[in-house]
Amino acid sequence: MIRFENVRKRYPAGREALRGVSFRLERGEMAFLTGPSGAGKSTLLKLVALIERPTRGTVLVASQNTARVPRRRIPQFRRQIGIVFQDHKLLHDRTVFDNVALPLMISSLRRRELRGRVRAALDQVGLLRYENQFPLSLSSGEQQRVGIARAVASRPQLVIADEPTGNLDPGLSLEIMRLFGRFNDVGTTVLIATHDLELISRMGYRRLYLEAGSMAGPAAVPG
Amino acid sequence: MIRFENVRKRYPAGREALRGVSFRLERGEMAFLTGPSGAGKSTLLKLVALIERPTRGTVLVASQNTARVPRRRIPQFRRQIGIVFQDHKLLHDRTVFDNVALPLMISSLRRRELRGRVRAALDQVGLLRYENQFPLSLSSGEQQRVGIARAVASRPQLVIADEPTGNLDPGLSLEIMRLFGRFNDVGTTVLIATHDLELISRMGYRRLYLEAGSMAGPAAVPG
Amino acid sequence: MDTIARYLSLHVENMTGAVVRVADRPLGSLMTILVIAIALAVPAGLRVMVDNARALSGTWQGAADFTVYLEMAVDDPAAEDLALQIRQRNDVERAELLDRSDALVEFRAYSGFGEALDLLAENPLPHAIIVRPAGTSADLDQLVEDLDALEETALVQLDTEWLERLRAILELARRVVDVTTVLLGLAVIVVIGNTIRLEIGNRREEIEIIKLVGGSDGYIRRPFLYLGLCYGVGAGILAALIIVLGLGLVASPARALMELYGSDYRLAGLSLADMAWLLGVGGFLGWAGAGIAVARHLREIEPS
Amino acid sequence: MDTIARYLSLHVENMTGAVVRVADRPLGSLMTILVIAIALAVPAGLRVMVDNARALSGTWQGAADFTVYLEMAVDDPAAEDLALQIRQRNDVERAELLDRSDALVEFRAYSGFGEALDLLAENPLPHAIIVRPAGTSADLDQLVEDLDALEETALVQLDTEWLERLRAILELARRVVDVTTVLLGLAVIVVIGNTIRLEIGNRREEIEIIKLVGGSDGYIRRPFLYLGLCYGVGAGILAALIIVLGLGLVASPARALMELYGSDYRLAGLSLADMAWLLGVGGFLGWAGAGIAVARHLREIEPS
Ligand SMILES: Nc1ncnc2c1ncn2[C@@H]1O[C@H](COP(=O)(O)OP(=O)(O)OP(=O)(O)O)[C@@H](O)[C@H]1O
Ligand SMILES: Nc1ncnc2c1ncn2[C@@H]1O[C@H](COP(=O)(O)OP(=O)(O)OP(=O)(O)O)[C@@H](O)[C@H]1O
Ligand SMILES: [Mg+2]
Ligand SMILES: [Mg+2]
Repeated sequence: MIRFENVRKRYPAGREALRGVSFRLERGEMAFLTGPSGAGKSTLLKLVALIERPTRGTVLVASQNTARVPRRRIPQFRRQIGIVFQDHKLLHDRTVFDNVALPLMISSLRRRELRGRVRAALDQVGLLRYENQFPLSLSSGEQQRVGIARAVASRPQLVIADEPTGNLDPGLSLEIMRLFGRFNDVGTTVLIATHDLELISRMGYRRLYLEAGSMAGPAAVPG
Repeated sequence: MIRFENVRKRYPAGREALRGVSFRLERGEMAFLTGPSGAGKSTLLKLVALIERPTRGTVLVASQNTARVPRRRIPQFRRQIGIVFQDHKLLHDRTVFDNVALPLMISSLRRRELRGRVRAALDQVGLLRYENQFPLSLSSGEQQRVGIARAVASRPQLVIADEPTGNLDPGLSLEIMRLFGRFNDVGTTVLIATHDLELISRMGYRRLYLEAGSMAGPAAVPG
Repeated sequence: MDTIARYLSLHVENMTGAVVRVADRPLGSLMTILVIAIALAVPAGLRVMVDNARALSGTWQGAADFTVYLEMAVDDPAAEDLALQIRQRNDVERAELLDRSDALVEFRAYSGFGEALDLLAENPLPHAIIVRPAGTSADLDQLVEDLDALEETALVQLDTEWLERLRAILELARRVVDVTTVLLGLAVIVVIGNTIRLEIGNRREEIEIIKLVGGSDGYIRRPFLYLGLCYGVGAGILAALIIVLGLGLVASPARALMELYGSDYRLAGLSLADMAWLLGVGGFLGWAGAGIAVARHLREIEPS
Repeated sequence: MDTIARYLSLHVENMTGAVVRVADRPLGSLMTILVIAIALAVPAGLRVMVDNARALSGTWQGAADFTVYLEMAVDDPAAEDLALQIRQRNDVERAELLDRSDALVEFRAYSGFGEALDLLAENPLPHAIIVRPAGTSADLDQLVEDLDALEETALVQLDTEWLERLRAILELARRVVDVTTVLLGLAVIVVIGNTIRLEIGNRREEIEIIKLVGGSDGYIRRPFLYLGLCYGVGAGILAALIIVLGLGLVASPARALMELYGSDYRLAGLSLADMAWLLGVGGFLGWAGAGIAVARHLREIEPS
């Protein structure tokens, strides 16, 4: 599903965030991406979502070489990925329901079906009772869960999440990670960047470890 | 330094975030505020910083009754508090240096002194080399540390922090918490909301536990 | 079929979204609309005034009639004969003999020295023939030359000075209005473009997020275009209102002017067609300004 | 001392900050400035035109001289005597005898029927005295009445019709320009207010953050006021430029008009004082518009 081949990313500022990363995530796999602050985890996820492009090397997502996706095809490309952002990225002037519905509206889903899917997604993160609230009136943990609901509402084949439990208490974190596990069980490929080492050690999925822009340890499976 | 007396907070939406909270934090004390997502931790900190006002009850900060601080005195009131925000709240069009310098500029500090203090604060969070970068080019952990540097640069008598290590790896989290400990050692009062139970159990400061808007356990010291 | 229906429903949704947004911040949007309306109303209003002045100048004097004065010696039958002769020319539409005595009356009425002529001892005027030419101004020169060459003719006088002055004034006014129109038309586009640009800036986060979850450029662009259209059409309506009010304000000095000329000309207001024009132009400029702004600024906003 | 110095340095910092912000997004700011400049330039330019027309109308005819025609029977010495008598009145500034033969020449020159008069058999004109009144128009009525009552007087003619027409036209033009000025002055304030409002919206996050770290309202307000001032002053300068260019565009038909009147009047441009005025008005409106917008919208933004 995801394949990195000797990927390097140097930001305009001159800092090198990734220095030759190669790995492979199979269709239907689920893995955690860990590493210290500034290691390049978010950068790696951004390359998958075509928010950034690699300086060198090849990134393949769902068998498409991202280098060959032109600007105007990016929206279509992104619609097959569900993304959970570190800083939630919710629209503050739309209700929780409308936020979760956004990707479905963009895909012009029929109203009836849209409604069902949005409510199902909200239910899964335990926020159905807040569907008519605005994000600003939610605690940050609640906002984070709205972001997760939005990412999965369109039932994408690939979900990537950047520290989806950074603002959650341990109990809720475990629950959310299990939710991702359930998506994985029904065939979704999942890649999660997280700092919560204790939590993931309990869950036993594959771990990718990044440090200073390089993949280290047994996790690195050269493409 | 902080005293809550039977404080209730009901948001316009009708949800009750705090249901009668009383506690006391002495001058020079340091404490952690914990509790599940949506328990009211952020709300409590907002009441301290006068970002929200209580529906009922009294909040005293540095011997001032916040109910008696009129709107136009709020800026002055806030200048005595260093605040670390859950979502960093950095200005994206100013450099790291200028962000950290902002509270000092507002207090019209002399240029020479300002420079010294900003660089000292950046040094403490290990980001001195990034002083001329813009926040967007930093990883989220790095941004969080810039926020911490800004909160302490003006050497306030009270520092409050909302999940300051939510985006940091365990090693860095410990380091940052120790940094807060050092501020506390020189007399600063510190109140930190956090989910990182494992971490704080290792540090042994006082713990305040919130659940569903009420303070529970031995931490609650009625005013 | 289904796709088209969905596409249409998307459009309707966007359109209502734009209207809702305008209505949502009534004051801010009204301010924007007001500025655009003023920028539309000023040139349109000035144009209405100039058109009025032109129509009025038309009622003051017909075509460029001119007068052929005959020698004092030419008597009545000879004069009538000559008038007939002139009337039969191709380049003459009408030729009328003005009898000596009639001429004096005419002279009194038009010269502005009327009463002074009562002091004259005797009728000092010769017969005159008033000619209305049929052709172009080139033909006119030839006609004048021909008539001047006749032996009965004492003088051919083209009394077009006053008309020429008026035309020159109106020409000048028209030029001023043209400059104003271009300037303010430009202002409309810039105001709308600017408003949309700042609106885009205000919605930067929203745009980023929509791009992140896979919204296409078209999807993002549409509400802004509708917003521009709403601004433009709203401004067109308001502009019509402003012009009606503005004409009311200048109506009284205009009437005073009419009275001076003894004219019963009534100031023409804004016709329904003019109003439709204003709406159309407003809507078009709104759409265009928004389009320019969106094209320029939407690409700049990329999620990071 | 030190506090004042710091306060001043803060101001300077804000001012340069505003200029930097304007210069930072050259196109967007230039657009805003352009709109304001146009809104300033149009009424100012129209005003210059109307002023020119007034000055010109002044050169066409002096004060409201009028003519006293004497009976045909009054001979040269009697006429001269009468002129002297009139000249000595308090309400008369000047009185000049126009000799019968001189009068014919004069009549020819001004009546517009000049050449037609060559056809007259003999001089039909009586002596005339041209009187320039000294007092107000109320005095004038008395004067005319007195002179009309003299037995030598055949007719008193006030030839002010043409001047009155012109004045009426100019009065109308002035009224139109006034309406335009009010409308566009309003537009300037609204444009600036609107721009600052959207600018505030764009900086919502920044404002929230500054409030959170203890920035006072004054601290937040200042850069916006300077920004408004910069827009206004910049627009004033640009407006002067636009007027100069616009006058250039209407100069040629204006010259044609002058020639028609045989006048060597030269179109007056924008004086230095006018330019200073434009800058001042622009700066003031900019500051005021920003102040209004800031007062309205700054309170709305509170951190949450
Ligand atoms: N837009 C950018 N421009 C320049 N440098 C950047 C940019 N984004 C990230 N960087 C740098 O690249 C490095 C890796 O950043 P990244 O955000 O990928 O780290 P991370 O592993 O996600 O860290 P964290 O756990 O703190 O979120 C950091 O040193 C950061 O400063
Ligand atoms: N502005 C608001 N309007 C309405 N309700 C609010 C508002 N802010 C918070 N709430 C509600 O108040 C409750 C407490 O929120 P608060 O942000 O204090 O929780 P928290 O303990 O900080 O949670 P987290 O750990 O997820 O950040 C939540 O149920 C939340 O939905
Ligand atoms: Mg990151
Ligand atoms: Mg919180």
